[in-house]
Order: sequence, then structure tokens, then C-alpha cells
Amino acid sequence: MFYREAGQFKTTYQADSQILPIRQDRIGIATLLAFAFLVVPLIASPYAFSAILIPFLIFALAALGLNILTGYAGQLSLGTAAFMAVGAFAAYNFILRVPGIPVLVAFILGGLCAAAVGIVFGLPSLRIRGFYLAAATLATQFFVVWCLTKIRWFTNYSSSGVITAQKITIFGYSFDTPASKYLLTLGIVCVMAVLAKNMIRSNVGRSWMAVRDMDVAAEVIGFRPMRTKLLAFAVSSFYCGVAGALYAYAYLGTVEPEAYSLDLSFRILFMIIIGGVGSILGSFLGAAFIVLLPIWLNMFAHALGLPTSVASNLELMVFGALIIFFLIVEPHGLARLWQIAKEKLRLWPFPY
Amino acid sequence: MNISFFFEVLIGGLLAGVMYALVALGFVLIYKASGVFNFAQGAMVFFAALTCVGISTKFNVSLWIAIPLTMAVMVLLGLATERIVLRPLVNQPEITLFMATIGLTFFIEGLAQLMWGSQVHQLDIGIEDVPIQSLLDNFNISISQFDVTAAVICAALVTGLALFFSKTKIGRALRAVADDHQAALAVGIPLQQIWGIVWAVAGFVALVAGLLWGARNGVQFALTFVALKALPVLILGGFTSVPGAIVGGLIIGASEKLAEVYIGPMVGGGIEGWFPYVLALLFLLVRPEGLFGERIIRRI
Amino acid sequence: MSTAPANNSTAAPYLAVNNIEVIYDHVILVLKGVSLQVPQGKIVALLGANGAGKSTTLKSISTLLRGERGDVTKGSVEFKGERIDQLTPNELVRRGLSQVMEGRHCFGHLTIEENLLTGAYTRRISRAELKDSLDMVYHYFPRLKQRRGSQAGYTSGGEQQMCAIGRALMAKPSMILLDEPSMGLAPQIVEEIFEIVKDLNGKENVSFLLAEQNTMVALRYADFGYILENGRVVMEGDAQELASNEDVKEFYLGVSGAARKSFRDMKFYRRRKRWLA
Amino acid sequence: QEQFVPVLSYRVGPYAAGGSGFFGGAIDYMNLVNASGGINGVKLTWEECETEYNASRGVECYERLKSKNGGASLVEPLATGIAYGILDRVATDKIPMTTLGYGRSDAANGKVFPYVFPLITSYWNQAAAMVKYLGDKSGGMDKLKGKKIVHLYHDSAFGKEPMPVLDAQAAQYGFELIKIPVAHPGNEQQSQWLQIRQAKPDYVILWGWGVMNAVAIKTAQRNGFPREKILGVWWAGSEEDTIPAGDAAKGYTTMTFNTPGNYPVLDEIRKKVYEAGKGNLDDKTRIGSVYHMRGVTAGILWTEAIRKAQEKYGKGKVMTGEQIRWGFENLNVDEARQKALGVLGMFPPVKTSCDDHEGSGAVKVQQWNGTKWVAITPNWVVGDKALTRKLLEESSAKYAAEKNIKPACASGA
Amino acid sequence: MTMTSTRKIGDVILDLQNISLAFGGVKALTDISFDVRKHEIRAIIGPNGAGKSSMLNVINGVYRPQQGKITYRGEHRKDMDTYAAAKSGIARTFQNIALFKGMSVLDNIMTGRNLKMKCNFLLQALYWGPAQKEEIEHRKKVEQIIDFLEIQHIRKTPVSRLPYGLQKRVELGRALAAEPEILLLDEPMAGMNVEEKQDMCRFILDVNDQFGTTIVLIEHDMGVVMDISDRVVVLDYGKKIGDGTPDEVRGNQDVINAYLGVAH
Ligand SMILES: Nc1ncnc2c1ncn2[C@@H]1O[C@H](COP(=O)(O)OP(=O)(O)OP(=O)(O)O)[C@@H](O)[C@H]1O
Ligand SMILES: Nc1ncnc2c1ncn2[C@@H]1O[C@H](COP(=O)(O)OP(=O)(O)OP(=O)(O)O)[C@@H](O)[C@H]1O
Ligand SMILES: [Mg+2]
Ligand SMILES: [Mg+2]
Repeated sequence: MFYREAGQFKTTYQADSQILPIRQDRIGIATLLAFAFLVVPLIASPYAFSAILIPFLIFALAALGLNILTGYAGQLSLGTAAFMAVGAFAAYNFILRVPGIPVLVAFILGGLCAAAVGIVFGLPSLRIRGFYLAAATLATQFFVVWCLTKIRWFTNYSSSGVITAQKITIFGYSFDTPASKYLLTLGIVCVMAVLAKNMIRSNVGRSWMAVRDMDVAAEVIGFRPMRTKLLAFAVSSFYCGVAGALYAYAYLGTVEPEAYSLDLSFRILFMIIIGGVGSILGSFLGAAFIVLLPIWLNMFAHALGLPTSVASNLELMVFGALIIFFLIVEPHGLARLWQIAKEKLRLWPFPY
Repeated sequence: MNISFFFEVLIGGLLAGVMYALVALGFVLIYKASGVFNFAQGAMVFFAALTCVGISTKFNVSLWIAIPLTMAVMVLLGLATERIVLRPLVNQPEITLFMATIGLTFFIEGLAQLMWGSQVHQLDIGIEDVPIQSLLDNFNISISQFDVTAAVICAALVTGLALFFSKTKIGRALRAVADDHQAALAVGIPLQQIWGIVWAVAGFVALVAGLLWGARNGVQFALTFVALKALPVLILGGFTSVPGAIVGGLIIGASEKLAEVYIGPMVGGGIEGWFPYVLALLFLLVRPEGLFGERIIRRI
Repeated sequence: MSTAPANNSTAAPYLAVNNIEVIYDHVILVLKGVSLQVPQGKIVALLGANGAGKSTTLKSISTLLRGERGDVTKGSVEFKGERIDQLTPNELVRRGLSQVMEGRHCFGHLTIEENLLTGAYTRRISRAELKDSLDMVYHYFPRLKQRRGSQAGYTSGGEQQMCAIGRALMAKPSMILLDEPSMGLAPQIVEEIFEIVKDLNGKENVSFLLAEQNTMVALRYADFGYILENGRVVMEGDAQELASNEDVKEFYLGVSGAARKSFRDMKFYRRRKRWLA
Repeated sequence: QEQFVPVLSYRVGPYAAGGSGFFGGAIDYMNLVNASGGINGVKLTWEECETEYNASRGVECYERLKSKNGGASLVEPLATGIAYGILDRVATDKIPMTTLGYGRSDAANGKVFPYVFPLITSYWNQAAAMVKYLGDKSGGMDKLKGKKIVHLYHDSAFGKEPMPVLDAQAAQYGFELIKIPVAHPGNEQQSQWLQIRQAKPDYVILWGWGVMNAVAIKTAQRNGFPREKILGVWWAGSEEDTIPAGDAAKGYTTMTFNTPGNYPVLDEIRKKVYEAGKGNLDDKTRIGSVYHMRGVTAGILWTEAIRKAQEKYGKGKVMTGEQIRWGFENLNVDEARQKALGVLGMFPPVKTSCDDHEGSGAVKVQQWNGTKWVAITPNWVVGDKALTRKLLEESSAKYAAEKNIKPACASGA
Repeated sequence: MTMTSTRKIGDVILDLQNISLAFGGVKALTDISFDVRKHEIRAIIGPNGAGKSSMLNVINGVYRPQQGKITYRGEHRKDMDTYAAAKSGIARTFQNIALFKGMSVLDNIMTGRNLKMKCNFLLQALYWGPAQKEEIEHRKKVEQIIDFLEIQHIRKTPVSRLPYGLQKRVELGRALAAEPEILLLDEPMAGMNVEEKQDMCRFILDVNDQFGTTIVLIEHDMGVVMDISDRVVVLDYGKKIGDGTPDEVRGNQDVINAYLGVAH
């Protein structure tokens, strides 16, 4: 096998603290990115773009956001969809009310609004932890959606309470084909994933993990729990907000507040747990799993030719059973499974 | 607003709170025993009610035969869950176990509908859901006799469970398990057995909740949503306390109804969805472990 | 390299570990074939540096390894002549094998007394007997009696250590696996604990396997010792014999030549000579 | 030669009961059409995809099926969220979407929404008809003056949809409108019904969805509010809403766009489809239930649109989405045609045009007699259509402005 | 044994006066006064539950005493605040290892330097320019500590996989990374064998010697305490029963009765 790090010595600390210290990994990622940016747009079908790739990327981004909060900073949250909703509705209103605002700027502003909401609802985390906090973040979920339905201004007084995302135009180029929307989303997701990785490997990231692993000790060392936690909430909500805006603009096109329901929050939570809590790669793997598995199951059930109602229920059961199965095989998620596979590869052909 | 209306709302809220507490109890049991937040509790309520109705309609037997049969099914479900889901996950982080119960939720929901179909059913357990006439006549207060019966059943259940946990050594063992799986194993607490018992009891509680809620709202998928009503009760009362579930239920029920009636109209109404959560949150800011929850020990 | 004869007693050993191999997380090989025996009624010490695999050995005996994603991939463990690798810890405790885990592991939310009571979970005994057992533990650890009503999570490190040991005693085991019992305890308590060990061993014929860093004391009380390095047994023998071995003296007892050296006078970091195969 | 219809159904989750009834009805009817030789010889095929009533999965299903088997003829997600999710897509993909009795009311304006067909009736027309019915019931519209009507609604876009109509009519006829929201999912309504009891209204309009309906009926009973005074929306008027409520539902009335009863077409379905073992419902007693009948109605309108398109673009040929769109826009299912199809009176006559993608706007009122629904208005009720038309124009104009659409009738392909 | 140190012990840097601390009914500390001088190694000993760890917790602000006064570097205050304590150069290790379990050894030690890092999180997110430079700079310092403690080989290992003794060493590394003025060590040698204790003593002495760090040490191994500490304070049941040089303490009858058992 070629997966060996032997012979690769790091002579500078800079080289050692690279995102991917092993050369084979770097080559692998570069190939993957080249494939995603250059080859996929040429070969993928519109179905793949608009029903699989785009939602996968958007969910991965949201999962990344949640992973920052839950995986790295240790604050369990069930309010992800609410932050996404804030991002989407804020972006909508910025574009609507600020004439000529660039779409990307609106997305960023949307993200910032979500971050602000995140900070407000993150305040209780200073006292509450664990499942108590999780249940309390449900307050965010319900309250935000309630506000969006109640305050008609947010939906520009549309009678149905549904917003229609404006066209995405950047420098006169309008992103209206599935492929162009995919590329835009991919670009944003890649940039934000790199930023996240950078944060994780520098002092902010360490402060989050310290607070997660043992907040009392973190305090003694000089991290301020309040700032650290609120920053985590802000950054995480920012990511979710941008994901929410993309969900509205690059994916659905029109959204009602209920599209950002508790269900969505849970789905994103599933993604990080299945993918790997506290792992950036895990966010992607988890999103892929949760997006793809039901589709496969659905296709598979059809191929079997079962009566449809039986098929639908079996799908649900198999989905549940697979989640349990994966957790039993590897409680730390797909990312860990991948890592173990790599470690085995490194030792190959010896078992350990 | 007159005073009798106020009382009507208050009492209605308290009784509704009892119904929430019934569901919350199931959560408490399992959390106490394993530190697992059992996301599948709502699905279990649905499963129990649907199985009960399904048995009685499909095999055309009376409800009083179907109920014990369902109970047997619920016990089996509990034991199977322990064996297949929890046992391999001993000593794993809470969030993993939590996720496993989410998987379980999907499974149970699919299973229930696969077995009994997705139709809605009526469930008549023989208690009429009508106002108590004498109260209506004398005080013009409308209180359903169904709710009162449910409250009595719930009180009996809570007392029973509270005694079970405080008076038997299993109760102590449960708390030990929740603290540290590994150490509990080391002192010889049979984790499997305990979990089996607790899941079976939780199945029983789910059955009671399913019957009462099913009789109230009909047996349909939406029964799984009652879990959402139970969550604020749970955080307010404390995840680990049986009496906490009741007290939390009463507080949440009463305040949610009063808020909807007196504050709701000012802000456009429909606040019952989030109000209990915000209320519970405010309580938590004062007591981060809920009213009766065990204090979280943070020491270095 | 010392080669003390393997257990020369004729009777089958009370506890026998045969050539076990342990892997954590599917990839980390920690024990590379460890065999050891504990004869009935004896105290056996398991010595070795940090990370040698002492705790892992004890956990594989008590089958607590499973919860830590560790696997025994080879070898077997026998207790009273029966294989126990597939049993649950509960069954082991019922058969008289208890473990005191490293790092205290008290039930933080339970009071000290409740902690002790859970220790007797497997015993079906009357209230009076239970009380006797409690009194015995309190007799050994008076400090615990004072703190009986406090939640264990709020007691001091040493108190927790006593609580963990006391809890194991409550099960009235015939064989105890003790992992670092002396850690964090004041010197005279350490002596007391080993006196208790001696006592139980002498009066109640309880056998002990103890992993201990305090080699000096351990070898003083033990009958037999094993030294573990890097997941392998590198030396075994009678306690006295080990205690007089030059290498052991130097590395584990801190005596070189004749006298004990002052900690202040260690001018160089010591490079340990490894007994590696 | 096969005409492909993607079926975005939901058979699990909270709305599975309705989903299986509706899509079961539609598939039953398509089977019936095939059993009778198809549409001028063109057989229908379909593939189901489970959406779980979830927007994101619905979009995936739509994208997956839209170009399968020669391309989708039409879609009908029976879910507001999914309908919104694919609203723009159907226009781009040129696939007509029907939204029977839900979705955007203003989509009836074919100049702005060429590919969307909220057939038969929209929420706004329903609300107007409700007021009309209550007025008639009170003995004339002028009798509404001074009456109290509670609008008890699901607190979402759906529940708020009729408010412009109700507000306008309250002003016009001088009744007092009290709006009381119920938070999703609505499984606890004690406080709302106590408020209602306190207000002593003459009527309660129940604009509910899912479990909220059964609970409303039950809670009305436990608070002693007469069910006869409750008038539900058509999504609150199926067996799935009354059965769980048991006896409490007796006397409860709702709107509907199907007249309950038995029709020749249902007998045919029993005979040609179920006896041939191709029936879609597990439980045969559900044939002719409200959701099933609605599904059959959808099936009829779909095939009629395809038939119409064939008349123009070639009989016995497979139609494209664009051509079927024309068929939908030129539907004319009058009583004669209904009779021929064996569905006379099952739904109001439908006649569409570019201006009016709805085609009718008439509804009936039905009442639950404890075991089944019976129609209690002999004729179709139509409310103030001038009012709803005005609202529709305003709202669709706003949408057009937002989306930069130039309102115009699509030219025939 | 002779004291061969050439270090000069300075003035009082930390002075605790009449500290009392109680938890509900439990009196952890009763009216305790003692001081710590610059550059010295000050040991706290006493039986289990005597209040030693609580004392450290008071010094760096984890516990707030009900009574008493703390003077640190000339400043008087009623109690300390953890953040302020860290900021003013107090670092510590814990009795129950308090490492960040999910992080590698390197990251754990890097956290020790957080107070010295100045870049804001946006720069860190970009990982560019000053942020990268800062990161590398601190990495260098941390590598020195890793070399010093001889834990190079486990640099990238998650700490949860390490054996107990090495974890203790990493924790010391984390505290050292803060370049503290006072280092509080709570049983740094528990669970180690003699050889490892010798290493640990060497580290402590070297830190004390080379950087002039003041050290407050809790330890149950009397050999260690008597050998390396300059002054020893003895607690029992929350009360101070002895204070002085190792030799003085060793001879104190109260101390012998309460703690040492037999004269050492
Ligand atoms: N859960 C785990 N996952 C991975 N590796 C582990 C795990 N537990 C222990 N190890 C590794 O196994 C080896 C042996 O550890 P063990 O705890 O048995 O040592 P020990 O001899 O008890 O040491 P100490 O004296 O420090 O307690 C160590 O190198 C450790 O890194
Ligand atoms: N947070 C707390 N809440 C309640 N009691 C406490 C708390 N912290 C310490 N105590 C009690 O105060 C007393 C002193 O504890 P401390 O941890 O300081 O002892 P110690 O001297 O460090 O003992 P050891 O050598 O066993 O670690 C103990 O009896 C302990 O139970
Ligand atoms: Mg160990
Ligand atoms: Mg201590």
C-alpha cells in the first residue's frame, strides 16, 4: 500500500501544523477538490445537482456549524434550524430592502444576524449544560419560527407567509442553472470549511475544546467561559445562517418559516452524530449519509417492488436500524471509522 | 376577566399538566437509570396506543384483553431494546446513546405503522370526556371528568414509582448506574438486568400515557408529538426526579394556559408552542438542574 | 534477567491469566501476551512503569475492558478453574471477584454511605448483616464514617479512594483486584490499607492481585510479584527475591548500592534500562 | 405508449393517513383508466416516491422523477411546503402542478403562474363561501350583523391565509371576528376553548390541520360547546379528523369540494380495480372516504387534462408537460361530462381558463352523522368571488413584481 | 543530607491570612495563615480531607473563602478570581487530572499559552500573517517544554490514551507553558513509581532553579516532601498544626500524631 508517512519529516513547525500533514492526504484532497470543481459540473445530471449535491453541501455547512458548537465547544443544541431561518429571512430582507446590495454580502449579513440571535440564545449556556441546555435551545427553535410567522414584516407581508428568494446575481452573472448554483454553494462551503479548520487548529479552537472537555479547568488556565461559549454560539450560528440562506436561495427557491422546523434541527444533529462529533470531515460524511441513505432506501424499496405503504415503513425501520448499527460499530461516527481505516492502512499488512 | 374564568383556566391547565407529566415520567425513568435521554419515548407512546387498538380491532377482542396483551408487547420491546441497542453501547458518551434512541424512534414508528397501518383510530376507554355537570351548574366552571380520572391514575403511578425508587435497592443502583456505568459494573450491578427492568417499566408508562392520550386525541401518529409537551416539564422538574415530573407538569400546564389566555392576545397568540420552553429556561437560570434534579457536581 | 520458577504450587491456581493480548480501538496493541497466576490465599503484586499495562491487565480479568473499546484478542482467563472471559462483571462479583478501579470512580451523586451500600448489591443479606459490613468498613476507615452523609463527588481525593476500596469490600469477595490502592492516600493510611489487605488475606483467606506503584510497600506485603514492561511480563518471582534484585532496587525502590538517595540529589534524568525481549 | 405521472406521496409520518387515502384514490383511478384501455389508448404509468411531507425530500423526489420514463406529465405533492419548493421548478421544467384545495390562492392567476393549477377551489373562495353559508344559515346575510364568529386557526401561513377575506367580510357584514391561534401541532387546546366558551360565539370556523382537528372537536365537547356550531375547513373534514374524536364529532360540519356519497365510478373502481387485485388501499372500506374521493377527483382532472391536450395535439399520443398544461388551462368538466364519467355531482363543474386556473370556487357543507359524512347544502355554495378576485389580482401582481415576471397568458405550444 | 541550593529565597510573594472556608456544615479550612516566599518550594501536607486541595483552590480563586485576606504581590484582596489569578501568573495542576481529554498532548500544552496569544479569532480563522506567526512562535515555546519533559514521542497522541503518569506530566507541561510566577502542584507524583518520581522531582527542581518559579506543592510521599521542599505547612482537619522547615515539621509531635504516624 502507498499510505505511509515514512520518510516525510517535518522540518518546520509550520509544516507540522499544516491542515493535512501527510502528503497522501494532501494529494487526495486536491484530487477530490479538482474533481468537485472541474469534473462534477461536466458529468453530473441536473437531478444530481439540485436534489443531491446542493442539499448535501448545504446540510454539510449547517452540520459544520452545529459541529463547531456541539462537537468542538460541547454545547448541545437543537436550535440549528432556527438559526438557519434567521439567516435566510435576514438575507431576504437585506436584498429586498437594500437596493443593489451584492448577494454575497447579504448572505454574510444574514449570517451575522443569525450570529446575533445565536449570542442572545447562547447566554443561558453559561449556566445550563448538557441535555438541559439542549431542551432549552428548543425555546430558540420555537420562538424564532413563531416570530417569523407572527411578524409579517419579515415575510414582506406576503399573504401566505412564504418568501420567494430573489435571483442570485453576482457581478452581473446570474446563478440560475443547477450547475452554477452547485458551484457557488461548493465555493462557499469550501471557503467556510477551511476557515473552520483554521479556527479549530488555533487558539479559538483550543479554547472551545477546553471548555467542552472541562470548563472549570479551562477557566483556571485563563480561558473565559463566557466569551468562549458565546463566540462558539456566534460562529456556529453564522455558519448555520449562511447555510439557511443557501437553503432558501440555492436550493428551495421559496420558503416558509415552517421549512425550518424542529425536524430540520434534528436532521442536522443526526448528521453530526453519525458523521462524527467534533470532526469537520464528519460533518460532510454525516450529511452525505443522512441525505443519501433515505434516497437509496427509497430506490431500493421500489426495486424490490413492495407495496408502497409497506416499502415506506420498511424504509423508516431500516433507516433507524442502520443508525443504531453504525453507532454500535463506531460510536464516534463515520469520521472515526475512516480514521481507523487509515491507521490500519498505515500498518498494513500487519494487523497492528 | 372574572374570577371563575381564571380558576377554570388554572384548573384546566393543572389537569393538562398532569397529562404532560404522564409522558415526562417515561423520560425520567430511563434518564435516571442510564443517563440516556430517550428520544423514543413519544414513539413508544404511539406504539403502545396503536398496538392496543390494533389488537382489539384486528382480533376483535375487547380492550380489556388487548391491554394486557399490549403490556406484554411493551415489556418485550423494552427488553429487546436493552439487548440489541443498549447493551453494546455501555459506557459510551451520552450523546451516542441519545442518538441510538433516535434510531430506535424511526424503527418503532415504522414498525407500528407496518403492523397496524397508518389509519387513525378512536380509542374508547369508557371514561366520558365531558364537563362535570355539578361543577358546571353550581360554579359555571367546566372541568372534564376524563381529566380528573387521568389525574388520579397519574397520581397513583407517580406514587408507585416514587416508592419503587426510594424503597428498593434497585432505586439506589439506578442512580449509581446513571453516575458511572463502568463503576456500576465493577461493583456488580447487573446493568443489563436493570436496564431491562427500567425499559419494561418505561414501556408500561408509555402504555398508560398512550391509552389516556389516545382516548383524548384519538390514536394517530401525532401522539408522538406529546413528547414535545413533556420536554419543558422535564427540564423544569429535573431529568432525574419522579416527583419533579409531576410538579413540573403542574407548573407548566397552569402557566402555559394562563399565558395563552392572558398574555397571548397581546402578542398575537399561539404562544403555547414556545412559552413553556422559555418558562423552563428561566427556571433553569435559577436552578440549572431543574427544580428537583440532582445537583450537577462540578469539581476539580 | 531473573527467572524465578513459575508458580510451583501443585494446586490449580485460583486465578490464571493465560497469554492474553489486548487491543484498544482495533489498532492499539497494549498487552502482548501476558500470563500470570494468583494462588489461593496469596497476595500477588503487579509492578511496572506508567503505561506498562497493569490496569489493562486487571480490566481484562474483570471483563470491564469491553466498555472502553478494548478487546482481548488472544488467551484466556480462568478463575477457580473456570473460564471467565465471557462472563458479565455482575457474575464475576457474584463468584467473588471484585475490582477496585484506578482513579476512584465513586458515584458522585450518591452519599458515601449509599456508595458503600451499592457495593453489597450482589449479596442477598439481611439488614443486620448489611449493617455489620458497613461497620466493618467504617472500622477500617473512620474518616468515611464522618463523611457518610456527604455526596461522594464533594469529598476529597483520599476520601474517595477509601470509599472505592470500602465499596469493594462490601461485596465480601474472595479475590480482589486492586488498582493503585495507595494513590493519593496519606502515608499512614497507605500502611493501614496494606494492613487491611494482610488482615483480610490472613483471616478471611482473600486473595489479592494488586497493581501498585509504591513498590516498596507492595513487595513488603506481597507473596509474589510480576513486573510488566510494555505489555509483557519481564520478570516474576517471590516478593523477597524481587526486592533484592539489583535492577528492581535501582528502578523501583530508588535504592542504589546501599542507601536510599535523596530526591534532591538526582542530578540526571534516569534512563531506564528496559528489559525488553 | 405510456404517459408518466410521478406520484410524490407520503405514507409515513403524521399525515400518512391522509396521504395514503389521497394518493390511493388517484392511483385507483389511474388503474381504472388503464383497465378501460387508457386515454385513447395511451396507458398511464406512475412511480411513487416517499416525501414524508417534507419539503426537502419532496424536492428530491420531484427532481428524481421529473425526467423519468419520458418525462413527467404533471405533479401533485399534496403538501404546501413541497408545492412551494417546486413552484419555480415546474415553470422552468414545464411540468404543470396541481394543488387541489391548498397552496397559493393567487396561483389561480394563470398569467403569473402558468404552470400552477389550484383546481376547483382556493382557500380564499372557501373562506368567502363559509361566510356565505353562515349567513344563509342565520337567515340571510344581513342577519350576520352583530354575530360573533371565532376563527380558530392553525398558527401558520395556512391558518392565516383566509384572514384578508374574513376581515373584509366582517367589515362588510358587521359581524365580530375573533381570531384565536393554536400552536402547532395543536394537541392541547384547553385554553383556546375556554376562551371560546367565555366569548360565547355564534359560530366557530375551524381552520385546522392534522391532529388539531380531532382535538378541537374533543375539546369542544369537554367544554360543552355544540359541534353543530363548528364549521371546519375541508382539511378538517375527513374521516381521519372525526373518527379519532369518536362520538364527540357527531353534528360537526365542515366545508368540502366533494359531495359525499356513492358514485358509479366508485363502483367501477371496486369492480375493475379491487377485484382485479390492483386496489391501492389496504382497507376496502376506505373507498369513497373523503381523502380517497379527493384522490379520485384529482385523477379525473389529470386524465381529463391529458384527454383535452390530446384533442388538440393528437389523439392517442403521449403528451408533453407543456401540452398537458394547455389541457389543464382549457378544462371543461361540466355536468354532462361528469355524468359520462360516472361522477355527476361528486365535485363542482370545472371550467378553467388562462385567467382562472381554479375553474370553479364552489363548495359544499357536510356534516358528520356519527358514522359518515352527509352533505347538508343541496347546491354548491359560492361566496363573494368579486372580493377574492380582487385579492388574487393584488397578490399575484406583487409576486410578479418580486420575481420580475411579465404577466401574460402562455401561448399554446 | 545537606541543602546545596544556591537559590536565594526572596520576600513573601503570597500571603494568606486567617482563611476560613466551609461547605455547608463541612469546615474545610479554619483560620489558616501562611505565606509563600519568592523562589521557594513550599509544601502542604496533611491527612486526607485536611483541606490541602481546598487551600490551592482558594489561592487561585476556584473557591472563595468566607473569611480571610489574600495578599499577592503586594495587593490585598478578599478572594481571588480564577481569570485574574491566571493572568497574574498563577498556574496549577490538579489532583484528579484535569486535562482536556479530547485533545492531543501538544494542543493541551498549547492551551497553557492562551493568555499570551493576542490575535483575534478572525485572524486566526484566516490563519494568515500575524496569526500564523504567533502560532508558530508559541509552538516553539511549547516544543521546548515538550523537550524538557521528554514527551516528544507522544506529542500528537490524544491524552485520553495516555497512562496516568504521563498525563500528570502533560498537565505539568500545560502549567509550565503559562510561564507562571507561582506554580501550584496538587499531588504531582501520585501513582508513580520511584523512578518516575525522581524524574518529576528533577523537573520541579529545575523549574524552580532555572526559571525561579515559586512552587507550592501538595504531596503524600514524605520522602519527596522532606527532600525537596524548603518549608512545609501541615494541615489537619482544616486547621494548621505545623509550619516550618522539613526538619522542624518532622519533629513536631502534633504532626507525628496526626499525619506521619511513626517518625520518618
Ligand atoms: N482506552 C484506551 N484507548 C487507547 N489506549 C489506551 C486506552 N487505555 C489505555 N491505553 C494505553 O494502554 C497502555 C497501558 O495502559 P494502562 O492504563 O494499562 O497502564 P498502567 O500500567 O496501568 O499505567 P499507570 O501506572 O499509569 O496506571 C498505555 O500505553 C495506554 O496509552
Ligand atoms: N466543593 C466542595 N463541597 C463540599 N465539600 C467539599 C468541597 N471541596 C472540598 N470539600 C470537603 O472539604 C474537605 C477538604 O477537602 P480537600 O479536597 O481540600 O482535602 P485534601 O486535603 O486535598 O485531601 P486529600 O489528600 O484526600 O486530597 C473534605 O472533607 C472535602 O470533603
Ligand atoms: Mg494504571
Ligand atoms: Mg486533595
